[in-house]
Amino acid sequence: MLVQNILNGISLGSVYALIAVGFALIFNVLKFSNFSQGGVMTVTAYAGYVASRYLSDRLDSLVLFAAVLAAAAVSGAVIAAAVERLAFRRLRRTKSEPVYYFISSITMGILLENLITIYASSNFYSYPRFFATSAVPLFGVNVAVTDMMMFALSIAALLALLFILHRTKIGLGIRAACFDVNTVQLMGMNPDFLVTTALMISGALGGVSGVFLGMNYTLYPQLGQMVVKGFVASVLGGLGSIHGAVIGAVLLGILEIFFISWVGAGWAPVFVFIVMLAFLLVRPRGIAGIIVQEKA
Amino acid sequence: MSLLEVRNLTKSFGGVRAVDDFSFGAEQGEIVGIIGPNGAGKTTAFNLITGVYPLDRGSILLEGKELAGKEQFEITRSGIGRTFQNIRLFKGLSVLENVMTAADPYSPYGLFSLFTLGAAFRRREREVRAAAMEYLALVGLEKYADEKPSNLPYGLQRKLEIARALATGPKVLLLDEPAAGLNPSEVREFIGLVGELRERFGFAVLVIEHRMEVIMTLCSRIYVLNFGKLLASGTPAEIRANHEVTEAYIGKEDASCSV
Amino acid sequence: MDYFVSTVIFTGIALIGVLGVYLITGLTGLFSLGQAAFMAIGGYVSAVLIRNYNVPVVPAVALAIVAAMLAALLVGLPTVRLRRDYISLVTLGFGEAIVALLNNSANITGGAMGISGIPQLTTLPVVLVSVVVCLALVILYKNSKYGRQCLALRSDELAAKSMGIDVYRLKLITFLFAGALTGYSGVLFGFYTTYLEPAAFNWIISAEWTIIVFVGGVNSLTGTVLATILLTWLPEFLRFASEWRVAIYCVIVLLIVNYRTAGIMGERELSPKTLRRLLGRTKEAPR
Amino acid sequence: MKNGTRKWLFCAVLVALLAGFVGAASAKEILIGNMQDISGPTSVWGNAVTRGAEIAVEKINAAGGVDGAMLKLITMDTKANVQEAIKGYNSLVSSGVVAVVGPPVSNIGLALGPIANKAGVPVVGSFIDPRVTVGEDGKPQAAMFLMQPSSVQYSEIMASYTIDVLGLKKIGVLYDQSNAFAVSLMKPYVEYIKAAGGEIVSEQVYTKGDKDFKTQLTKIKEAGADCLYFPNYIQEAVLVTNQRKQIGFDVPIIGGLDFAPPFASLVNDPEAANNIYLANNFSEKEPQLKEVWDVYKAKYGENPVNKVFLGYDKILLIQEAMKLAGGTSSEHVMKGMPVVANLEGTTGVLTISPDTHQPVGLSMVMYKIEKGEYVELGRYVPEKHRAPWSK
Repeated sequence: MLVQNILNGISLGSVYALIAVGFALIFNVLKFSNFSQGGVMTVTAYAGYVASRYLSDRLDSLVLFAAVLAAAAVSGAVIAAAVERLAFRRLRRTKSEPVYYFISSITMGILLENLITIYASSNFYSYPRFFATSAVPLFGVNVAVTDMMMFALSIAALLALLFILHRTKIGLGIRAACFDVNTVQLMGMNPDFLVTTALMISGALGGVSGVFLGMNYTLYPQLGQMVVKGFVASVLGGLGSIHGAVIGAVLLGILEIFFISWVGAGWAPVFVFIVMLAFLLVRPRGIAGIIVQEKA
Repeated sequence: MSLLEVRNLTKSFGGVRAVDDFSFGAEQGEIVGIIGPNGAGKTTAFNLITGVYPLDRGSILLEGKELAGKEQFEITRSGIGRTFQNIRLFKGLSVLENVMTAADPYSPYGLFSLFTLGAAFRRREREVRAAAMEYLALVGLEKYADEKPSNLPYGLQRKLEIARALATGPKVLLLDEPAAGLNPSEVREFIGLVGELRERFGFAVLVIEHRMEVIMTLCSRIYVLNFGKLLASGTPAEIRANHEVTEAYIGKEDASCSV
Repeated sequence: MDYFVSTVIFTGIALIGVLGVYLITGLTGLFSLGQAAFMAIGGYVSAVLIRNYNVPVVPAVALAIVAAMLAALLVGLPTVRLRRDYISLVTLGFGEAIVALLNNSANITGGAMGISGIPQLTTLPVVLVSVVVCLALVILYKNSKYGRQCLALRSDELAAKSMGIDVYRLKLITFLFAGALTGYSGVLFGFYTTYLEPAAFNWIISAEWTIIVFVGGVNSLTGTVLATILLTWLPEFLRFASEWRVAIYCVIVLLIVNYRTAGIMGERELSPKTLRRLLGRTKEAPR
Repeated sequence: MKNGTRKWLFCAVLVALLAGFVGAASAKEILIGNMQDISGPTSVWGNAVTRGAEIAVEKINAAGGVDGAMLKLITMDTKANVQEAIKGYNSLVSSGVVAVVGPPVSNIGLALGPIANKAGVPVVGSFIDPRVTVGEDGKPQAAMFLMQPSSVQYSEIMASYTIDVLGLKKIGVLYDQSNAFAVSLMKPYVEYIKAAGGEIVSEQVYTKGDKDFKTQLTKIKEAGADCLYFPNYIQEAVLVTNQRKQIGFDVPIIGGLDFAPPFASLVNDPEAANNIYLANNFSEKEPQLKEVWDVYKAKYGENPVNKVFLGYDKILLIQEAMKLAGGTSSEHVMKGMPVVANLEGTTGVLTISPDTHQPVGLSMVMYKIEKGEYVELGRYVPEKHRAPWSK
């Protein structure tokens, strides 16, 4: 039971992690929590579904799966770029406070969710099965194949992201933008380009998580409301910290599963809230956040 | 006993000693200058005195009472007012309201009096408004009372910061580079203003400034900081004659050129 | 006519709730994603007291408001010292916890199936009087030392502390006042719909209220009131658009937030002075 | 923005305001309201009910309407939200509808009850919570009518089938504690099972938004349940079915209406979508469906789901009530509804009880899902539901 709980927690946490990493990335650059990510995830989940429908006659299961992931990631990047153009670009031009981005992004998320409701909701959809077996025994308990894939891919996506951040020029720019988006101009980089790229990366991550959510939980327009969990995880992890977000997500997943097991799902949100509050009081900067000392 | 006595002020940020064992004092009615190259720890010293950062070590005595360890707002209410190096006015409020806000913490009325439009509330609002107008008049801003601070020119914003600090009722007034960005005639006007205010309120003034004109005219005592440490202290004449001080300044300029 | 009246009543109820958000977000610059939870507390406490314990209306309403304030104290005490970004997280978690609590106490609250059969006590005059009173209280608050200090803390917390403002206490007082207002709007809501269910009080409602405050104008109370009226009536006019309704609503909000960042009213208030300025056209509105 | 522009904007808003209040019904039409979730979380059902109702209206109008007047459907979005529903209902009343087709969401029915009783415009819905149609005083809510088995009737059908037909006595229950639909289907089921000598070996809950039920399923498995009762929405039904297989828990699932098509195709795994029992409102093979089925398929190019037929029957009920009361006003519908008897609908033979405003003796069609295929087991109604006056 204990092993099963931990494994279940990790699998749930890895879903949260992909969302939380997107939050952390954007928080670094624009200093707000990007709630439009939920809408992006929903749209990409449907985009991945369309791709799977179109490709299922032509491709084999694993190749098909890779192709669907790629399609969703690309569509996620494109939508995120569009979101940047429509909801954030002008706010950056007018140097607005982060709260406006927050409002703009929440509204954008609701808009995307509703567009999907309009175009796709008269039916239920679900992804084709990509893998023949659905669960394998591990440490004496059953582990779902999709859960393992999800965990592996979360790790892979995270490593890819860390590579981009630390080994490429655009990554350097994103890290430099932690202090001020406009300082990257000094490095000969266009801030528009930088912000768009950061959003596209997070959109692509959203695409991958969208497909996973869709595979695991079927497709429905409110799929993206899971974004709240990603938000919680990213704050617990320390605002703007990428690896903190992952740790926060996995911890949140394990915490939820344990409380469901101990006190039941009904009381779990109450206990999660209490633990969260206690944690923030002890460590207000989150797991891996840095203390930002305000200068007078 | 001095009005303000600061002993062994020490603060490190991640291994760097920003302020290192700095002791100084100020008497009633005295104007004390703190100078030093950029990064010498002058503003940090102000932030430590006003409680923005907690001290690593040291003590801050105002009229013999310990301030170290108190909350920022408590320190202000005990009688330490300040201005900021980078002007920090309240954007959402009018010029008058900016000053009123600094007097508000002393308003005794509560929510009950407010919601019942009680006499305490109405009287105090009138008083605060009148007092704030008076402070504005002192710095010559009364005709801008209803403007938003962001609409004022830079020099006037500096004056507004001073008016706002006055409204907190300080015994010691901390001015952090109050003349930065002012033109020569504004600087002369400013020097006159500080002198007048000192006469009128009798408080001690600590001033950080790079404009030597300001320091040398106003201050009776000057402390020179370098790399967080006290380099020298004395009257303007003594400081002017001190070689170490001039070296510290020139040295800094050399360093900045070699980057 | 019923349609008109019910829309006016809902607008009034929403307005009182939004006033709470205005205090927290517009005036003080904090984000609460759990404000709807206070509404739930107000509604449920009054409904349960009246239905299950036969408490007379006035004490029931008073107790409901006190309960909402106690909840605000519970959330506020530990959070006012945290960084601003965390307040939205803690309030979000609090909102979820309250909904879970309501679902779990089925023998008192009816759980997910809700409480039905609450007496319909909210009428148009009740709502109108409530709105006027609440609005008056908030106007007084804004134009007193409290409001000034809140605005100061919103624009620069560090400088506010340096002006002797006890920001933690101030945040807590504002939080309590907002909790009371939102709680009261929940009371009115329950007494109008005669039915309460936990699902109606999720974070989306809190987010929508925050959006209203921003559409109205950063710290303009007039703007908040206007935006509440506009944005609660807008969906009614968009009914012809059927399933496109919410989408169009979002687009309008996006346009306002992006192209008129200061909101409808910016920082201006409707006062005799601004009215004169507007009518006399003595001065172009500053951009 | 210049002041001039502002004035124009103001005028535009005013015009829009006025336009909102204009728009009355023309003479030769009978307006029927339709309140459904068009943009919220249950919009899938809302759209299905609306399409079904539209098909019924078109059919009636093609046959000459009611008393020579054409029916016209006005659809209002409820956003699955009580507040929106109240505004929508009042708006429909203002525009002069004589009856309202209600949504398949009980919460809205509960909130509408008192308001509809006062306004006197009846609501015919598929809110399965019995409190919608019967008030706390035990008297029927004057303006509220149900047209499918109530949650009590439905869960008793399922409970009776579990224990009386399948002979399963050790039952595990898993339901969404935050969902009124699920809770209302759980309580009467548990009561029936206990009264009939069965045992609830484990009762587990989850809340809205939860996606991982393996922990709860494992507990039920460990409690030694020989079947799982799971009355929930389709998405969760898919998740539970898949996760049941993942943890190797292979007892039968006794499910709600939501296991009806397209459920099995969503699971997409014949190994997982197996050994599941459910009751649907109708059988796809039943002849009375064919006409609607064909019209729907021709119009939308897909197979109709059960909510389409609910929508269709709601219009039939309103028409029948008008016929019985001999008029087309809302008073006539109110008068006619409680006396509807033996009306051949698509979902069965409808007889409304004047005491409960709920249908009486409505049977359900039992199904078993085997390897992803629906196998029909015939109509079923427990002994205690049979009313003497129904067929």
